[in-house]
Amino acid sequence: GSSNGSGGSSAEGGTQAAAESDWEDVSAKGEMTIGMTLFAPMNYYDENNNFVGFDTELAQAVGEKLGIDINFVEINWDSKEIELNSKNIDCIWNGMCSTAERQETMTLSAPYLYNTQAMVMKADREDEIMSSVDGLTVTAEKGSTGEGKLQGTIADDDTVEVSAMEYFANSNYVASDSMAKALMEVKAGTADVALVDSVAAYGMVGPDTDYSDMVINVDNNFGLQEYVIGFRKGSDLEQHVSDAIDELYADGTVAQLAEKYNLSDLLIENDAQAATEAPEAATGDTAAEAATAAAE
Amino acid sequence: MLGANPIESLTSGFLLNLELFAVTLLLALPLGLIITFCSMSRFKPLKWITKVFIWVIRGTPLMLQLFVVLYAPGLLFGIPMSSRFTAAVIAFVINYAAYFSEIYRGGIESISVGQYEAGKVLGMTRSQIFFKVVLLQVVKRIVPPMSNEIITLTKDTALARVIGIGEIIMSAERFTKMGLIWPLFSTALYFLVFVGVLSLLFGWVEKKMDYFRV
Amino acid sequence: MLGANPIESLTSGFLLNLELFAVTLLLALPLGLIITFCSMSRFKPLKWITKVFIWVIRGTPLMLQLFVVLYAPGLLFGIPMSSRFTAAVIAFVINYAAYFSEIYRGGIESISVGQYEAGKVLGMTRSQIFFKVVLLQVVKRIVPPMSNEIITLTKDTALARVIGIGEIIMSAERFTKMGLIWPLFSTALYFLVFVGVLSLLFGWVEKKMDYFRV
Amino acid sequence: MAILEVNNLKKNFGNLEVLKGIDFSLEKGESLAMIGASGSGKTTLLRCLNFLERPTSGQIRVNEKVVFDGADARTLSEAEIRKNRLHFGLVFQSFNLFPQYTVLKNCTLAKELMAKERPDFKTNKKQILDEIKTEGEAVLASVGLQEKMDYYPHQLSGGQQQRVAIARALMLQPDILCFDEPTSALDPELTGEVLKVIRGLADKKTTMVIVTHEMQFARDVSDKVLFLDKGMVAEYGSPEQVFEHPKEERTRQFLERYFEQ
Amino acid sequence: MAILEVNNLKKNFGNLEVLKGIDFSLEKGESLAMIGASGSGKTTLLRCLNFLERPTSGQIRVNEKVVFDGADARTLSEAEIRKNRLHFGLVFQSFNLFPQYTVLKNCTLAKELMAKERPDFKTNKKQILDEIKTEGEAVLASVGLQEKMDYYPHQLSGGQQQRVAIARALMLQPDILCFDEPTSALDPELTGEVLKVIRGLADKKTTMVIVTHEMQFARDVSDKVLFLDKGMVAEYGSPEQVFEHPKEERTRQFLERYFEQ
Ligand SMILES: Nc1ncnc2c1ncn2[C@@H]1O[C@H](COP(=O)(O)OP(=O)(O)OP(=O)(O)O)[C@@H](O)[C@H]1O
Ligand SMILES: Nc1ncnc2c1ncn2[C@@H]1O[C@H](COP(=O)(O)OP(=O)(O)OP(=O)(O)O)[C@@H](O)[C@H]1O
Ligand SMILES: [Mg+2]
Ligand SMILES: [Mg+2]
Repeated sequence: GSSNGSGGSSAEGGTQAAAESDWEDVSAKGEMTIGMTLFAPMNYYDENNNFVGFDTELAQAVGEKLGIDINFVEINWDSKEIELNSKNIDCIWNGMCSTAERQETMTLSAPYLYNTQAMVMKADREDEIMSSVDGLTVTAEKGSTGEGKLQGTIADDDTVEVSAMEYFANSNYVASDSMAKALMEVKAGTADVALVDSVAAYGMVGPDTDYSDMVINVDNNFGLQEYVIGFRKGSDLEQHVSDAIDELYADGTVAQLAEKYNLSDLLIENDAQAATEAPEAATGDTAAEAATAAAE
Repeated sequence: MLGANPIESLTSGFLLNLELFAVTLLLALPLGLIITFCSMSRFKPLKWITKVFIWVIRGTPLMLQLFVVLYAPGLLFGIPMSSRFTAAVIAFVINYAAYFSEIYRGGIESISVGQYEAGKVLGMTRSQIFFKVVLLQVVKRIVPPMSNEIITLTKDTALARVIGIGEIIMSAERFTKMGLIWPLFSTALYFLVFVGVLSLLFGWVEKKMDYFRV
Repeated sequence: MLGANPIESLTSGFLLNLELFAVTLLLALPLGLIITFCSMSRFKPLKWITKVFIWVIRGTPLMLQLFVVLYAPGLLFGIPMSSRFTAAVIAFVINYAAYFSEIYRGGIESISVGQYEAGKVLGMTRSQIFFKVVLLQVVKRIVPPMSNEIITLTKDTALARVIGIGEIIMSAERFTKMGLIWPLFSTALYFLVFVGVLSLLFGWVEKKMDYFRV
Repeated sequence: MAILEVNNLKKNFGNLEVLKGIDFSLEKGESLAMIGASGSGKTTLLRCLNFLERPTSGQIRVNEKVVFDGADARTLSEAEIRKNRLHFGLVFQSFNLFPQYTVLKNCTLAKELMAKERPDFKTNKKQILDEIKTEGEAVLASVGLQEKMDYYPHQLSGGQQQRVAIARALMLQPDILCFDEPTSALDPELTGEVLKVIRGLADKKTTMVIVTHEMQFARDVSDKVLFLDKGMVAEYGSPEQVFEHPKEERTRQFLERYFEQ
Repeated sequence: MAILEVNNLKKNFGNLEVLKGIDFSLEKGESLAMIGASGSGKTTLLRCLNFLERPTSGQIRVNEKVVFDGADARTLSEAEIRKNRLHFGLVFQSFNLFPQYTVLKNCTLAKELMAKERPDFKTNKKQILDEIKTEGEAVLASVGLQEKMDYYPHQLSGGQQQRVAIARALMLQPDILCFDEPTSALDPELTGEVLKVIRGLADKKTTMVIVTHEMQFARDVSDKVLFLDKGMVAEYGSPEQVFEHPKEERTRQFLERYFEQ
């Protein structure tokens, strides 16, 4: 089903992709290509230069269940949709938030982790900035959830306590090339505050880094997002991956991984249980606190 | 901004490219001349500092220079860049002034010493010789390499996106995110048309100066 | 938290730049010559098609060409590029071959017709004239513009990051994400050193050919 | 027996008739001086003889053998032309030495390339190349340049360069050696040495066609003088005839301009 | 009364002594032909007179006024040099016309620039410029180029270009007009017209210093001949003296080379 309303060649590409079976392609090749960017704790290299991370290990476990190899490729995050459509990758699995737009343009898996938006700023200006952001410059990665929230292209849902668009209504917005650049902007002073994924932020800002003079503030609950896996629109691959994930939930692997990466509090239970448990977990306060706890 | 017509959005993105293009030219053309004079100076230290400066600028990617100009003031001195467009302009102007200066130098050095001497024996002053005799001949000589460089500048303006200038390719990528792919590829047309116009313009200038031979 | 040693990581990133640089040169140098012959062909349609091709390649940003090569096969024909390094190589080779071809053409056209005629009246064949008489003179003439272009290629390899080639600047950005800023700026040194080495090399080649004058 | 016969040779560039039917012949050992105003077609005629231009019509015979016939397709083929061209040698106004080769190599290159086509080249390679080298040295000595053998062209004066060009042409032992204003690109002081070499060739009975503006030299060195005017042979005869008793008014006018100073 | 007096003029380039103490003088209206082998220092001497090279020592006097004195700092200043330079005009071997200006503008440019410094320029602008233009036309007519006034240099033949260069130098009415091999860059056919113009100037008693390799011309046109040998005046006298009865052996040898052809 191509309800994405895109025109021209992309529509044809989409239709074509859906017409064939991605699963057949992938199983024939014996390999699934996952597009990602490097960031802790989802996909990164550890001290020993091993490629690890929650998403990394979960994807590898899925690969084992499906009997296929997993091929991770580092992509330009700006190009992820076109990477999918041009079949250079089979899915995006990299702590990607579910948004209305992505629901339109991709087939998404069930959500597996919660995420929140965090404000990152210089520690010595935290009080000043938290008291008012009027007239200040806020940055976010272009195309990110943070940008969507700031610009109102991602509508606020009922998990939102503070509307980012209203909160930053009197601030100047600038887009950054990447999340890393967003933090660099704050460090360099070209922006006063960055609005970024809290999960990623905790992976970047810490005592041993050049950002040790910066703090992550999650006092404002700008809403709760869900991490999902993105597939080509209409792809049958989603079903197979989701089935494998269900099994991994069932045998406890998912919980173990969440434990390992300190993400247990953000973990979304899988479909059957989620039906009853998710709404409870999804109250903003707990999730935001959980995010803080998870990273510390 | 979303929901805007892609053509409108691309066009307004390209206007940013053009603005960067124009401001860079306006400032780099004279700055390049100053750098040329420094690099040809008889005062050795100035000459060498200029040569090293040109070497560093020509030896590193413009992309990095953009990062340095935008971030270094804040990182090193705690004085952040006030605007990223300014940062882009500074990086582009420095980069292109270095390239232009080498072209100018080549042009000036290619003028035969006989032209200067002819001016001298006719009692002209140094500045009369430069402005009345040499300048136009230099201009004629540098038009071809300058047109190449200026056409490269057109395309390089797309690099400004790495510091978040919402130029045409960045504008196009917003549509890519919405699943609309053609805007990205159609940016090529904007560049082709503009480069085409520039080529015609430079061809016309070259023709204008065909009335004499150097 | 930090993984590999930044120096190691930058170095292995730069090896990718160098690989792309070397493969591009290896393929674009001969391809450029073929394009030159096409653009100088007496068969008009071939000549014009080649000219348009060169115009399009020179009129659009390399960044866009990278996107087109990587994505167009998958988008249009459903056959994705097998490797993004291959895609980068294809885009770079096409782009640089077009530029090289124009330099070659300039070099060939600058050889005086007298050299060909001298070969002819001495009973040489066309290929003898090309290889024994003209070639080295052309090489001598194109060394300066080619060195410029090749130095530009060095820096352009950094552009490959836009299609996710983990070259040095992309490697450096991994550290930026982990909160380590200096690697990004220190990439400049890699470029400066390599460009410095290239400049010395080309200087040496120019000197080697100083034994004769064209 | 005429070594060179040119019959009714015509050459047009587009609509411009440059040669309008040239007839002349040359005996073996004779040297012909060709004079005429700028644009009269002297260079074009030499270029036709050397197959650098294809005549529009007419015939060229060398040793009674037709080397060019506007009406015979065979003499027009690339391969035939390459062969027939070797009957002629040409020394250019602007020397056209090969800048990347030494003086000696400039002289031997063409002969070496030809030798490579000989069947016995592989086996006798060293001997053949040595012979060519010795020959090159000899011919350079004959123009007084044995000491400059290992120099590159740009290291020589114009006069020396032109003498190398003459040696290079002599190496292939052409039946007829052609010169197109061999001294006009030289400083006046340097023309003497080149003219001396050409005079030496004349003394050795080399068959030559010399286009020149040096009237005094033309008169001294040539056996025949051909005055070309607007693409036609206006006057042809011995130097005495042409210089002392020109039949045509236009020859007289032309010569006056040179001798008035 | 000597219009030009050169006393013990020396010029070194680093360790190379090019002029080793030149003495000569020239009367108003005389023309001096300077001859000598390549490298003997003729060009250097002319360039010293025109302040394109600064002599190492010695004196130059024009009309009894010292315009250069190696021992007097005043005559070495930039401003003085610019003023004194105007006593001399120089016609270069390679013309050095300004390619971007018409023939007329080439002649008038320098004078126009000087006129701008006159206090009355603003008020009488049009009249002054018209006068200069008329003057330019007249001087061009005097070299036979009134019809080429609006051409650009590259549209002219070499001989015509050199005549423009002469006209350009004449515009500033120098006391002494210098020529450095004015015809050596020209086709032989075109030298005549330039030599004719110079001869015309001699007839009009223009004071001139002419470096030339055209011995015949030097002999005909000059009142004095100076033979420069290795940076020294080897022979100086009337043309008859120098050409017919040279005192020095080296003069004889030098002349022989020219007249042997
Ligand atoms: N390739 C060409 N195409 C068109 N016209 C040509 C070409 N070559 C020569 N001509 C014309 O042919 C005529 C004769 O030229 P040519 O060079 O033979 O004269 P020339 O007698 O050698 O003159 P000069 O003494 O100046 O060398 C001239 O009008 C010239 O413009
Ligand atoms: N700028 C310079 N620096 C060093 N040496 C020079 C310079 N100009 C001339 N010379 C040397 O001075 C000597 C005289 O040169 P000059 O040009 O005056 O000779 P010339 O008599 O004009 O010769 P020609 O007849 O070849 O023009 C030569 O040995 C020359 O190499
Ligand atoms: Mg000719
Ligand atoms: Mg001289």
